[in-house]
Amino acid sequence: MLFVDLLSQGLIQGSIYALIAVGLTLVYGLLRILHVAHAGLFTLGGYFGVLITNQMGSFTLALAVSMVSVGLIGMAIYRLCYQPILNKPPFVALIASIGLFIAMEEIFRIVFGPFGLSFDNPPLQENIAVLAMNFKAAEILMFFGAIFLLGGLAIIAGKSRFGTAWKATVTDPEMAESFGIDTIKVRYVNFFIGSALAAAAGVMVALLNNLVEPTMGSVPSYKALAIIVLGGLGDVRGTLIAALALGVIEAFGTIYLGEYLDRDAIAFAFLILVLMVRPQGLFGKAA
Amino acid sequence: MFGLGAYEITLLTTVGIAVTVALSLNLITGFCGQISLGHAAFYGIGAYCAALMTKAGYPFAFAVVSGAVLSTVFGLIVGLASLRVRDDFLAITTMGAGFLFLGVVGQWDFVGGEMGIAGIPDIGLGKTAFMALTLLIAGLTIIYSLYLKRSWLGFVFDAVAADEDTARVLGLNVSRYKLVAFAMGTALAGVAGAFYAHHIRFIDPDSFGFIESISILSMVVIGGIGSVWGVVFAAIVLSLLPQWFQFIDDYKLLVYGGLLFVVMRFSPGGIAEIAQKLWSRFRPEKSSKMEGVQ
Amino acid sequence: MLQLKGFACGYGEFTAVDNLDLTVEAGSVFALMGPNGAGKSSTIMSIAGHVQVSQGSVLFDGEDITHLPARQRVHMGIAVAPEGRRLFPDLTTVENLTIGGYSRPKEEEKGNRERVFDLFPRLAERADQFAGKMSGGEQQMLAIGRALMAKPRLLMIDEVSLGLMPKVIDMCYSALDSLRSEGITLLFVEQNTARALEVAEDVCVLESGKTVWKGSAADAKANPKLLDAFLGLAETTTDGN
Amino acid sequence: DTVKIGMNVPQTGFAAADGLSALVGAELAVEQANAAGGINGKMIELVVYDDQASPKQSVPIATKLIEKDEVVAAVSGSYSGATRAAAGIFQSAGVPYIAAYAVHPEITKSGDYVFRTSFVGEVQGRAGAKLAGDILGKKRAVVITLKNDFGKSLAAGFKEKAGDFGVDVVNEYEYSIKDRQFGPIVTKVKSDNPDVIYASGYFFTAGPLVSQLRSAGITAPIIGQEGYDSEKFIKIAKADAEGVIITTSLDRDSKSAETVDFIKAFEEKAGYSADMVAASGHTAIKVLVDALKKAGTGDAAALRDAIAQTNLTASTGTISFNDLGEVQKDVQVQVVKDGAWHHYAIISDEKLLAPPTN
Amino acid sequence: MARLLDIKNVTVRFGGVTAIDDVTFHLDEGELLGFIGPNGAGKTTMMRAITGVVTPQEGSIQLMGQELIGMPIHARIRKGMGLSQQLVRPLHNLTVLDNVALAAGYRKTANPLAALFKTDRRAERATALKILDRVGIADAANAEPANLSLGYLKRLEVARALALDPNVVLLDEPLAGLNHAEAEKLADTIQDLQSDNMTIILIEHNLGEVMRICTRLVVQDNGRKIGDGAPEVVMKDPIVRRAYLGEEGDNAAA
Ligand SMILES: Nc1ncnc2c1ncn2[C@@H]1O[C@H](COP(=O)(O)OP(=O)(O)OP(=O)(O)O)[C@@H](O)[C@H]1O
Ligand SMILES: Nc1ncnc2c1ncn2[C@@H]1O[C@H](COP(=O)(O)OP(=O)(O)OP(=O)(O)O)[C@@H](O)[C@H]1O
Ligand SMILES: [Mg+2]
Ligand SMILES: [Mg+2]
Repeated sequence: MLFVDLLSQGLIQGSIYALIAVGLTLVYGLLRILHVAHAGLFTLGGYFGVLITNQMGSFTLALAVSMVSVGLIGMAIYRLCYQPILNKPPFVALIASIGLFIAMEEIFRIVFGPFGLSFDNPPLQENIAVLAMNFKAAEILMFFGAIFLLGGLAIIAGKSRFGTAWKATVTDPEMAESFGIDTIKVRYVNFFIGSALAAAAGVMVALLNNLVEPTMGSVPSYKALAIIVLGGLGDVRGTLIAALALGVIEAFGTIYLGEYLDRDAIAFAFLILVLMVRPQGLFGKAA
Repeated sequence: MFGLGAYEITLLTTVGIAVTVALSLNLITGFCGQISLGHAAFYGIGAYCAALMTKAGYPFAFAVVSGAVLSTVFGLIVGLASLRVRDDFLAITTMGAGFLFLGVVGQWDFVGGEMGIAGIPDIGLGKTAFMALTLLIAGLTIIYSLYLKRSWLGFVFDAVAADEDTARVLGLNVSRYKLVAFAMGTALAGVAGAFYAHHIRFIDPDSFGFIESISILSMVVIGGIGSVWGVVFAAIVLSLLPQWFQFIDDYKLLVYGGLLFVVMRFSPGGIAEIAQKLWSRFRPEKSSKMEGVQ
Repeated sequence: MLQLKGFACGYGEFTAVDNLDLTVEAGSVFALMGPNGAGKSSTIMSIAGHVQVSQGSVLFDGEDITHLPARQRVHMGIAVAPEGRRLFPDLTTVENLTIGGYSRPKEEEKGNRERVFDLFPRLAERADQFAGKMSGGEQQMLAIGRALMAKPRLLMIDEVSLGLMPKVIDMCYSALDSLRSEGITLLFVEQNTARALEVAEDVCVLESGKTVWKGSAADAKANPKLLDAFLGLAETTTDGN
Repeated sequence: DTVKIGMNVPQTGFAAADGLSALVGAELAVEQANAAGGINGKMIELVVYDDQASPKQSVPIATKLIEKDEVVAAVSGSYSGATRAAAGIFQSAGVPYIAAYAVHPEITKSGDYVFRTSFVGEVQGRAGAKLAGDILGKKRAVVITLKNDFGKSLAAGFKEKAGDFGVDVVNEYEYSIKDRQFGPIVTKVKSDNPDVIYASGYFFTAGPLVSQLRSAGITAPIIGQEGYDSEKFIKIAKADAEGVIITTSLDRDSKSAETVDFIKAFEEKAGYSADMVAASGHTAIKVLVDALKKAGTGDAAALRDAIAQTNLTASTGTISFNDLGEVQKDVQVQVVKDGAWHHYAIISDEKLLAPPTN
Repeated sequence: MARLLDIKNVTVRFGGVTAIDDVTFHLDEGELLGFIGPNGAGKTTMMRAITGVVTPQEGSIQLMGQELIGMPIHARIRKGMGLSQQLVRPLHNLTVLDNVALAAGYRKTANPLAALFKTDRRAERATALKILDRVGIADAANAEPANLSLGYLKRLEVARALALDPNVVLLDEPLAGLNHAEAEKLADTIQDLQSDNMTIILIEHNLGEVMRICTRLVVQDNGRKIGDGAPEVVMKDPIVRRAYLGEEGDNAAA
């Protein structure tokens, strides 16, 4: 029973990771940028979710507005920050992104205050019993929402013509243009979807914790990187599975290895082990 | 001495350590092209090892050497990982190594766990001499880096950084060269860590976390990856920045983050690139001799 | 169909091709020739919209496309098989072809692909292989096939026979022949001078970015000095095989 | 001509929330002291630097406060690492230094110029044990420990004395300050079936933790500490916060004029209600001001002695120091009732609460 | 003539594709061996198996009697091999000259410690310049590879291979992308190398030059060896002609 409980807890944590990481994997897949500031968008999504819910009283509306507006901000970040440095060595975008992330966290602190915000009346708090286990409605929504969204995305990326165009844009944008692919549009769409998913994750995490803080993105900023690498970098399906796997590993790890290593160290120990066996990640193509 | 107050001496010591550790990463990432997001761990290993040594009564020199050696041992282990994974995979692997370091040190009572190590002895040189020693080490590191760039070892590093597969086909033992880069870089980081521990005289795992790794990497990238003077300059500026910015207290980190972003956005080659541009503007007739970025 | 007027292109400060005037008639075959570094590839990539035009204009069907984004040129009917192939290495053969036909309606895709497979049966055998893992010659076939998927009216091929074996070169040229009979205009670069002169109607010879000779293929063949000095063909025009 | 008091405090970065409270508390104390005539007629000036809670920053700051600003004494509004590193500098310069709320045991061991106006973790942990065993009468405890100096020392104190009060620690779990999701721990705790939970943390970790424990159906009482001590905790955990009991230094229902005044004045100045950190910042300055009034500003050694002699009622209770410079005061026990902190009990067992002396 | 390279029963499979199927041939000292065959026949794969980029599933590859399989790439190169790759891979952060000079300095780069104590590059650069001149691209010595046209880059590949001062050079389509005169000149250079006592394997589709300069041919098709011998003889073989030239029937003349 404990086993099943831990497994389900791990999967819930994993679905949070998945929602955050998949946007990152989209961005990485397309631009080869380790987009750390993605975690800043995640936090921003959380803030929007809490503020709008508290103002307007509708969580659904808040979720929608947060996803759309953060999606647009993500597009702006691409246009203003990344597009001009796409052809530079990867470190450049990485450091720019980290700088942006630090600045975002500070802006959140200055604008929204250092203590964080909570929902006045957090929705979806009902307990739902599944097979003698108790879950919050929010957790269930989170889990199935993530599976549904990401599963769909994986299918689109894998099978559709747009998915192929997306992959072509990844490897050689110039040639992709030559065959009529609007690579700028592909990138905008990509940033929009990725950032909107991050915002959704932010809203859901804000709800699960009933708290958004300026530093809410600091763990996702690096954990999500680990997940996309584990998943094989740029592979949606791989990211989904890696995220869930990591959630489960952490769940069991905290209980059975907690005495020796902390949660992050457990996650990264797992990551390193996997990479030593499969240097291209779980689902990466062999180099 | 030299009319420096204790405050200036403290800052100069900080600068000396920052220059050393930034150049140590520059050897690995700048020269040899192996990105590391966990460099602070090696800095930390040097610091912990040296602190334990002097606390146990060993002389400082011995502590520095053992810090460097221990750091190198772990550097070689991570170097071995670099033979297996590349590029962004390597970046994240090294980041993971950094978190493993934190996890282990934080859990290990022998090294103080989360409490860290306090009461690291004064090595008895006095602040001024300690500063001078730190600056001497930094100076030697600069000279060594400059020399390395000119040597055939640096030449091979260039090739490995550009394209490992091609380097192999040119008969270069890429694995061994990468390990050498990791060994040299982590040894120097260990030395810098030993000095850090005896400068601040209190260390805890947080001092060597992801943020520290990132700020070291920022020095390298902002300076201009692979350049020596650019990195030195960036290390000086970035390590002093928090103190200079005291007057804008609340906006300090905002400005810092913004600065990282703006430099990368508008001068991706870092300070070295800016300097090179200025140089060629003022000396248009001569081809610029400044070392620069590719 | 295609016209370059006072055309110059280059990379930043550097001018790769200067003051080039050239007209490709609809339905004709035009060969761009010249030694290494002459600027042939630059010209092609510039017409495709990837190398910056610094002077003059590019007209297609009388329309000025000098500053048109590359993406829109394919819709006008220009497709390119560039130097170095520039395939999408982690896409499969079929996926590469899909991208080639991205500007066409989806329904056409299957039929067009079959045509390419008829032309290069080897590609059908390698349908699900990643392009990056294919042999040099297979990649060249795929590059040409990919361009054909766009159903272009002007097809530009840089170094048609590069890395192809004689048998495939023959196939390729006979394919080009049949394309021409379908009314497709061809602009290509070819190092195999003899071959090029055999197929082309008009020729332009570049060297170091300058136009050194322009005219019909027949005139070129009859001009031993030209052949010798710029096209590296000694008086006897042996056919490479 | 002013009397300068230095302060290092995290204004940016991850610890900025506590830094803000501590700073506003300290500023309030300075304003109040100045309004009351300053130090023998001289106004007090607070010289503040942002240390980002990092030892690397606090060392040059300490040097600067001592050498450039020539402060007569200084206060730390920062966390342990930064405070511990700075303490050594103040000690060797012979400038008195008071830690407002940093818990690291080594801080006061830097020397005789270094004091602390808050409990060391162990002391509060012991109070927690008494609360669990003696006051609540519970037998089976699970300890959930925040994995940093604060949580670790609390847990150590709790476990040290738990047996004395008949409490059996059946299991201990650790989490990191970055965690907000405790699913696995909660699951395991549930299967441990304890009758009391001793969980260390700050309001931002404790809020979600308590909430998740409750929604898993765990009803055992939860004991927290001063890290919980903020309105924010209740805002986060909402109804789940009800009944949570903590050990702290601030009594919301206190009749003491000092405390009542402080709570009111702080809310006016800050725009949000006082928390433990704010009260600690306030207290540290008050202690300093009191000593300065007695000893004057001329002589550091005299000032140090005056601090050591402190016997003063502040917002966090009656303060006096032992030989090591550790505070001796009662522990307040507060409970969440009807969405607010209220008095629950007071623990004033001097032997149990004796701070370390070496 | 001494046996230099001995390739026995080599098989290379990539997943379901058998790129080389049980191929055996050898290379004698001083030979200029033309290695030809249709596209996708497995020629490049054979080059990679010899240099160690791919590992054959079966078979043995011996250089001067020493087994190469299992040996890392760089070690094989240092046994006296030079490789010019079909797809050009210049080192983009070095000038053309330094690309070649680095190869020419192979003695200085044998181990890192030795490399650390040497700084002088003049001799290697002089050698490099000579080699660049030999392949006809000395005018681009100070250029950055990113700015070069394909024809130049192909010759840079060859120059780098030669700079290693090898006993055996493996040239994978060095003439592709060169025009007639340029190809002929480079082919002459390759022939000169042979007279300088270098042993050469040349992969080429430019049959005219192959027939002109090669002393022996090995023909591979679909991973199998289908011909081995004197060029004129091999090219008369109807199987070879059919596979390679696409001629029907056996009566076509060479
Ligand atoms: N990306 C680039 N940046 C700068 N200069 C370039 C670039 N590409 C080519 N060049 C230069 O432009 C000139 C023309 O090159 P181009 O590739 O067009 O020649 P080409 O005629 O196609 O030669 P080849 O037969 O070797 O392919 C050359 O001098 C070359 O060095
Ligand atoms: N890494 C790989 N994975 C899968 N298949 C491969 C791989 N490398 C080569 N192949 C296949 O093996 C066959 C032989 O390829 P190879 O590159 O050796 O041919 P080649 O003889 O050099 O041809 P070309 O003359 O066209 O260059 C080809 O069909 C190719 O698709
Ligand atoms: Mg070209
Ligand atoms: Mg080949």
